[in-house]
Amino acid sequence: MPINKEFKPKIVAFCCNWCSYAGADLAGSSRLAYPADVKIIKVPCSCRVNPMFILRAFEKGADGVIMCGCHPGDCHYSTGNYYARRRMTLLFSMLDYMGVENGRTRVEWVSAAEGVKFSTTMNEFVEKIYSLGENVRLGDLRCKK
Amino acid sequence: MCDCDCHKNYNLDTLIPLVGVITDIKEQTPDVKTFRVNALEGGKLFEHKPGQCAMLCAPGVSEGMFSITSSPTNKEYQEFSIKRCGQLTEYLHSLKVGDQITVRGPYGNNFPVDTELKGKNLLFIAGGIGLAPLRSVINYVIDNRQDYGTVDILYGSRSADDLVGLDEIQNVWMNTPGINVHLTIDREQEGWDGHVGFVPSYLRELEFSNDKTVLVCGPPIMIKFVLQGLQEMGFTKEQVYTTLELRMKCGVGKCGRCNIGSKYVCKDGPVFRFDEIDELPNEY
Amino acid sequence: MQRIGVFVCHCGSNIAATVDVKKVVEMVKTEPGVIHAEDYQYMCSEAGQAKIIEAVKEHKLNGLVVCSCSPRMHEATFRKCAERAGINPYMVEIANIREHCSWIHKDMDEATEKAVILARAAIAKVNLNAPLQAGESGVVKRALVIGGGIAGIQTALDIADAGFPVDIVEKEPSIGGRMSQLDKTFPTLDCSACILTPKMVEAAAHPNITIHTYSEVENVSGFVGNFTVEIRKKARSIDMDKCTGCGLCQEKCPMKKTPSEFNRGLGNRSAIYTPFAQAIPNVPVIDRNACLKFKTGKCGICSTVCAAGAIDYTQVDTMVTEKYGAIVVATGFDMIKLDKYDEYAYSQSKDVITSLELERVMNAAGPTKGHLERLSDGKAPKEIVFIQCVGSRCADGRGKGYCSKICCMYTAKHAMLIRDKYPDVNVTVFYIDVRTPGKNFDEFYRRAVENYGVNYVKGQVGKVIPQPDGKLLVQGVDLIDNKQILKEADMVVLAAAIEPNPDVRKIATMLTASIDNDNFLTEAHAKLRPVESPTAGIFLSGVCQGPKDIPETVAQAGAAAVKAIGLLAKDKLMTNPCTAKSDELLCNGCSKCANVCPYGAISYEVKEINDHGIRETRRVAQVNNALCQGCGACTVACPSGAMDLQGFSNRQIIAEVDAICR
Amino acid sequence: MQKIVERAKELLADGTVNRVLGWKKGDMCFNPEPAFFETAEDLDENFVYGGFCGANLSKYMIDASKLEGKTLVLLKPCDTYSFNQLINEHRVDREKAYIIGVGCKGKLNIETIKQSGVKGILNITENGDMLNIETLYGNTEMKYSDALLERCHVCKGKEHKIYDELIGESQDTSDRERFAEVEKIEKMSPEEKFAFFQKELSKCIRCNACRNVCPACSCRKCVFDSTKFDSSQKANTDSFEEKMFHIIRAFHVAGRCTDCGECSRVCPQGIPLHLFNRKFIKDINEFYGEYQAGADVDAKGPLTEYTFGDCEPSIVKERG
Amino acid sequence: MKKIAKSNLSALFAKINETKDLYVPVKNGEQVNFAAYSEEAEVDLTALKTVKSPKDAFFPQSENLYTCFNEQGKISITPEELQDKDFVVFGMKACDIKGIEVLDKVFLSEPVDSFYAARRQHGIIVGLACDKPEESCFCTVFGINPAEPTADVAVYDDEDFLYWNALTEKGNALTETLCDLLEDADNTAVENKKKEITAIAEKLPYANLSLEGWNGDALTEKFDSPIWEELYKPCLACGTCTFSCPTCQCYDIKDYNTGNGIKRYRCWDSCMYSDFTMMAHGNNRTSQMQRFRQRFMHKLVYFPANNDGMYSCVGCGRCVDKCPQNLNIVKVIKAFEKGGKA
Repeated sequence: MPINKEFKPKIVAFCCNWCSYAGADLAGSSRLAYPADVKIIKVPCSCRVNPMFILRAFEKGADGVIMCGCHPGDCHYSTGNYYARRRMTLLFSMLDYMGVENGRTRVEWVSAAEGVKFSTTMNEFVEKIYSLGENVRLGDLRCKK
Repeated sequence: MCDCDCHKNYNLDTLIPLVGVITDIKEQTPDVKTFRVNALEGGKLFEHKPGQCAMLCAPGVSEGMFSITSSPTNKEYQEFSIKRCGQLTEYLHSLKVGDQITVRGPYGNNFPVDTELKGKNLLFIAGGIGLAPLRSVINYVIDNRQDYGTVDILYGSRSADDLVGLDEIQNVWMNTPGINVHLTIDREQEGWDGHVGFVPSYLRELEFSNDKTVLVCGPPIMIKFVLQGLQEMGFTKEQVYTTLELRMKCGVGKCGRCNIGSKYVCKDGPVFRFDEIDELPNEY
Repeated sequence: MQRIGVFVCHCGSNIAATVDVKKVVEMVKTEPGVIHAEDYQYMCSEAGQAKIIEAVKEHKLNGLVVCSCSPRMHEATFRKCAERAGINPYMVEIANIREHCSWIHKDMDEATEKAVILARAAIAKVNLNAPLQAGESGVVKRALVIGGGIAGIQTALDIADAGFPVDIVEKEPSIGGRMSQLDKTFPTLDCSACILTPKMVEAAAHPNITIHTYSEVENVSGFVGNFTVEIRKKARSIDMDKCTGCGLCQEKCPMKKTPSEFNRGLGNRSAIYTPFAQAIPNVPVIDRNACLKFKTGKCGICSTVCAAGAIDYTQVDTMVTEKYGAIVVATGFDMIKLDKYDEYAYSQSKDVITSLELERVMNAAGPTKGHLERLSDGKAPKEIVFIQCVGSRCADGRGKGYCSKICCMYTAKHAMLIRDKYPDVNVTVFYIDVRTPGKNFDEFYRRAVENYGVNYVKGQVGKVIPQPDGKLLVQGVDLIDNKQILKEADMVVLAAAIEPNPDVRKIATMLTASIDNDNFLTEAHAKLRPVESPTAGIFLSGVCQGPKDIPETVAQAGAAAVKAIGLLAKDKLMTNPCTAKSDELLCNGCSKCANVCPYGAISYEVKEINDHGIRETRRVAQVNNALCQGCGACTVACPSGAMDLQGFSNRQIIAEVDAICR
Repeated sequence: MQKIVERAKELLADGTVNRVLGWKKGDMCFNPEPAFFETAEDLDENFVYGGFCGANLSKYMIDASKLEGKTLVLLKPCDTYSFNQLINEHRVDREKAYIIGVGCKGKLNIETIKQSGVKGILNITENGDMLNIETLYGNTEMKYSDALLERCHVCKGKEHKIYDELIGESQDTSDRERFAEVEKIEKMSPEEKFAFFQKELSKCIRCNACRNVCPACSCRKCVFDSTKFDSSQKANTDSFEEKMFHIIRAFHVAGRCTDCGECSRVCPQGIPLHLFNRKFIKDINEFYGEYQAGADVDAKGPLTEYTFGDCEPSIVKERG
Repeated sequence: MKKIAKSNLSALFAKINETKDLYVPVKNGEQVNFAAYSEEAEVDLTALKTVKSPKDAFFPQSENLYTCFNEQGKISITPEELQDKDFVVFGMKACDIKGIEVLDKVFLSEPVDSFYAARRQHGIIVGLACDKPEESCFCTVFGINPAEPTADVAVYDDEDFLYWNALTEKGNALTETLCDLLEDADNTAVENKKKEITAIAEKLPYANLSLEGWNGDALTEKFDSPIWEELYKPCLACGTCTFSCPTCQCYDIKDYNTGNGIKRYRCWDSCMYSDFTMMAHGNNRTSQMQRFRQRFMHKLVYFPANNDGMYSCVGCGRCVDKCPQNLNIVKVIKAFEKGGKA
């Protein structure tokens, strides 16, 4: 598939306040670069991420959505990411089932100490989205200018 | 585009709004502001008749129907008195002079100022923000004073601070010959030497003669007791008009929202005579 | 509708070197709700904050967006600043344009564009922010400790020493717990009673400690700082104030054949009894199931012999209701039941015993007065086999998946003590692994092997077969020599797994404390908050949280005490205002939210709801703000969207998504 | 059927129940409607229980639970799962229901009959394994088993999960693999999958019948009707909205859906909506262990539970 | 009278499609709905009733009204363009065409709805006589003749041919453009077909449904009847009946937020919904009974009251076929006939 040079993907990253957001901060203070296409939204816990938010992002023109949380067992709220994990597994499976490329969604567990992981994850994810190109299957045409 | 005539009404389709600009804001009570709206190029957005409404919309926020409170005799602008009570009105109250909104209308029928009301003695009864639709008629009547008989205005509110447009009432209406204004507030208040008590009870005290045509607007409970009072005083339902407005959505009697029985509030209303309301099924 | 001010920080050159700060200011000015935008060298400095305060006053702002470093750095700073400016601290949002932008991007255009988008998202959020108030709740300055073993006693002592009243609730007639049943303790071989008894006495004498023995927690309501607990004091049939503890009643009691719980059923006690000599309180109870007076109405000897007139057959259970600020759970453990391990012939032979039973056998106050003898025939054993990991580290689901942690050490202790006292007795230990992490632990184990000649065999025992001659045939494997072992033993000792006290599940439910599949109470964080339950105000002491030996238990008991003291020392608790909130009109009362709440913060109330004029009695969710920590799990579990999180509401997050994707 | 009427009359007469929730004869043999009966006469005259009584009555018990006294409700085996789930979610009051579990030998789908080319149906009579169909254009016949609802072909079994008493015999109707259709789609390429669902969902007219009939969709106010998520939609103005609605609806009932099949039964456009719910059920079974919503009234449900060792979302990719 | 061999229909469709938009009944899975013609589309003229009525050719389920941009506080409004290309709806049945007449009463009455009016002006209806009326049909009750679609062109399907009879100027004009494909025919086949249809129509189970008592004057009597309380109970409050109905014309006006403005659209709404035309102060009809009553009262009482006795039901029977719980307007009429309790 030819990669469109003009294509600037929109990528939404949901990060939990306690681990992944701090991991992203660490990536920042360690100057570990990743593409500017990634925009982070802070949530208290990965379990706050409603599937509705993810679909909403796609609707409004996001090309990829990634959710980061504490590693299983390390959730600040003990159990939040366990629920998030189940929810996202099912949601992603459903999107895949409906023919939406499964590379557009991802969950990664990033601790506050894993700045490097945060950065490499984002680099990988953005690269993947570039290779997939623009999201056409799950967007709302009215949002395209 | 084809050469058919279907585009004749293109810009007149009443579902397409006009952009209005707010040119003046009067803070009338702690929760009521009166907005003056002009077309972008100046002048009025459209002509209207007393009692008609318009749909004001803050794009992306919400849309709502408000009665036009200025009189059609005002050639420069239209006014809307809006009480803060929800998301849209909250937003409208945050607007400043120069801000834009969209307006579509005018919608609905009007008080029959040129027919049934002509030459009659008039009694206006309003409570709180209910003065807004009547104000349009009152000013119309003042501007065409010769066409009408006596005019009595009974207006009440929770407190003196909640009387909408007190300025105009005192400076204009009270100074117009042949117009009697009766103000009342619900509870005693320092600095208020006027009447204290609810509108319906003040109505009974005033002992109007029943040769008047009455225009009522206010909270449902007030209307109910006013109507009772009027009937006791010998008024018939055919003499009393009111306006129902909250039910409208499209404004043109098509969307089905305002349907009560075989009537559409947008088209057959919002102004109804009480005997007409009686014929409606009990669903409002 | 908000009036928002946007403040863009240069952070020296940290931000300004890669983000065109002036352009950001220009771009955000037209965003909905933005009244004012400006930039400054260091927004967090006094001068920067002064600018914010000034702008708030000048433009009547009610919402702030600060584009600066991570909120983890300065969110608190700017919230305080907002407060000083007279606006609600929760009307502030930070757009992280340093860590998430300027520091990781090189291209100025790209970074500037991203900074604008991040600012937009923050603005979109503030547009939907609502002022939030941190709630306050008082703290009852009294603690409850559930369980009167060494963990509970230590916790209670520490809290009491800090000056707070503590109540201990113990379901047995005496405090002391498992430790009181032990003979010696590893690795120093202290006499257990010698070190425990002084603690028990101290607790009993402490002016700040009230001990409710023979009592159980019946009901718990309330929340952190304000628990109300109902305690059932079971009828003791003895007037505690009158009893002198002379012991005559026990001596004269005709019903002496009741199995003694304290001796694990190996010995007997009377129907009126104190579990052991050092019992605290030293007041007996009447076992109404065993007592002749209660069974037949005839007898009453104890009453006759009691000079103090303390016997009261008419006593009934009484309820005590008390308020507490903090609750420490120290419910301890028990040995698992061995009915699933009948290959070891525990039910078939009296000479197959558990390690805890061995403790009693070895104890001078025990059923054999401390003589090591076979319980079947009283003969001295010559050959003893210890079997490790009975029901621990069990993969087949019969027992426990976890390691009981203490068995390796106490088995080494038993082996060593036996070899020391009875050098002619051969001791063989079958083990899977020997685990001895701990101060002086491995040295202790090596002494058992090297100095005392205990025979350690790596391998498992498949079967113990009682022989007609009374011996026990032990079939095992030696994994190192890779051969079958058949050994005739006189006695087999099983290191049975320990499990949390079975009552703990009931207690956890009352406390809405979370509990794992093995019935251990869950800690708030495995590493960082090991002695706190996720449920605020509930602390964990001892084995109820996981297997522990005595020193660890005591350490954790102290830690739990400190946490409880920290709570009790506060006059007011500030509650996090970013809590979940249920919209009663939308709530279905389906309980999905409560199912995922780790804090037990959601309860249900059946109440009359006025839904746009329709009055209906409905079951609706209520969030206790004092308990809710604001994770948001409930908001996603709620299908109707009735449950929302203040400060991170659905609409706010969606607004951020929209702003980013715009 | 007579037995049911007799028993219902007894229970009405002795005051055990105040009303009966069952099916009322239609003006055609194939269009009975759910109805409440309060008198013996009404039952005698109008009650019906037959092959076309496919409607799941358990959702009506939400409102009936608010009425005075008990309601006698007739539940087919599969309906009892829904009822259990509603008890679990505190939406119905067990104490307000007297449940008669009625036998089921599979329910008929008039649409299936029509789709086989039969037009102008005037009457349908059961004749052993066959249906005799009388139409405006002559008579024809069809095998009973060929006219069943989709759900009956993958029946969960004829055991009632909750009842006060049982009346009537059941007959096993399951003759298809429950997850066969789902598996077929899973094997498709992403393009084929997308095309398949696009084609099906583009038919959706957003009539909300699937939602309103669904016993799991018992919210007082659906998120798609409220302003809470800014997601209120009344029409699919963009192909995205068709998907959004159905994905979120399926997600909200995931772990709660008993696979009662009502959504597919009622869809006027014949969209196989069960394929969404069943996909979630299949995934839940595979990922978190077999789970049947409504089988156990006290179950917590897979989305409000977890284990440490749950699979990661990346399993979706790994599975291919 | 003209005719065309059915084997040649695709040429006819292609020809129409050259200059005009063409909507035909298209089969998708087991369902047939009107859709834009394309070569790949599986055109199905045998289906008696499409699931959705073809009213959305004139009154689409959702249509944009205007776009509103809000940039830096300046609002600009761009109204949606009106239909300005001719289009043909091929294969509408007599009942659906009558349905359009009902819509005309609403949308073409003052103030005229210009979006609808433009579509009416540019729409050419090719009506298809009903081949095999079904048990749920009761159009004859409303005086509709299924054999005589009052369209611009009436078409009859008889064995190998479609017979083509232009009835209006628009119809003639369309016929002109297709003269290469159509050949002259006599009336015999069509007359026979009409007789056949009429004969079946008389045998329909609902043919004798009586509308006695249902008119504009019956307002209070019907409104206050206790029968509604019984009837509404099984209703799911879904919109199946409304959205498949050829005459339901209620709509909601909604805004779609595009980030820097809104797209205002209107979409079908159902008076059965609890959030019917939802606005801040709630629904006007608060109980499901009221909403249920509204739908039938509107069709059988309110509409006739305002439109010289014309009912806004055309007896197409879609709601009879499609109601998930088997409720429908026929049962309502029958219930009142019997005075309640079925």
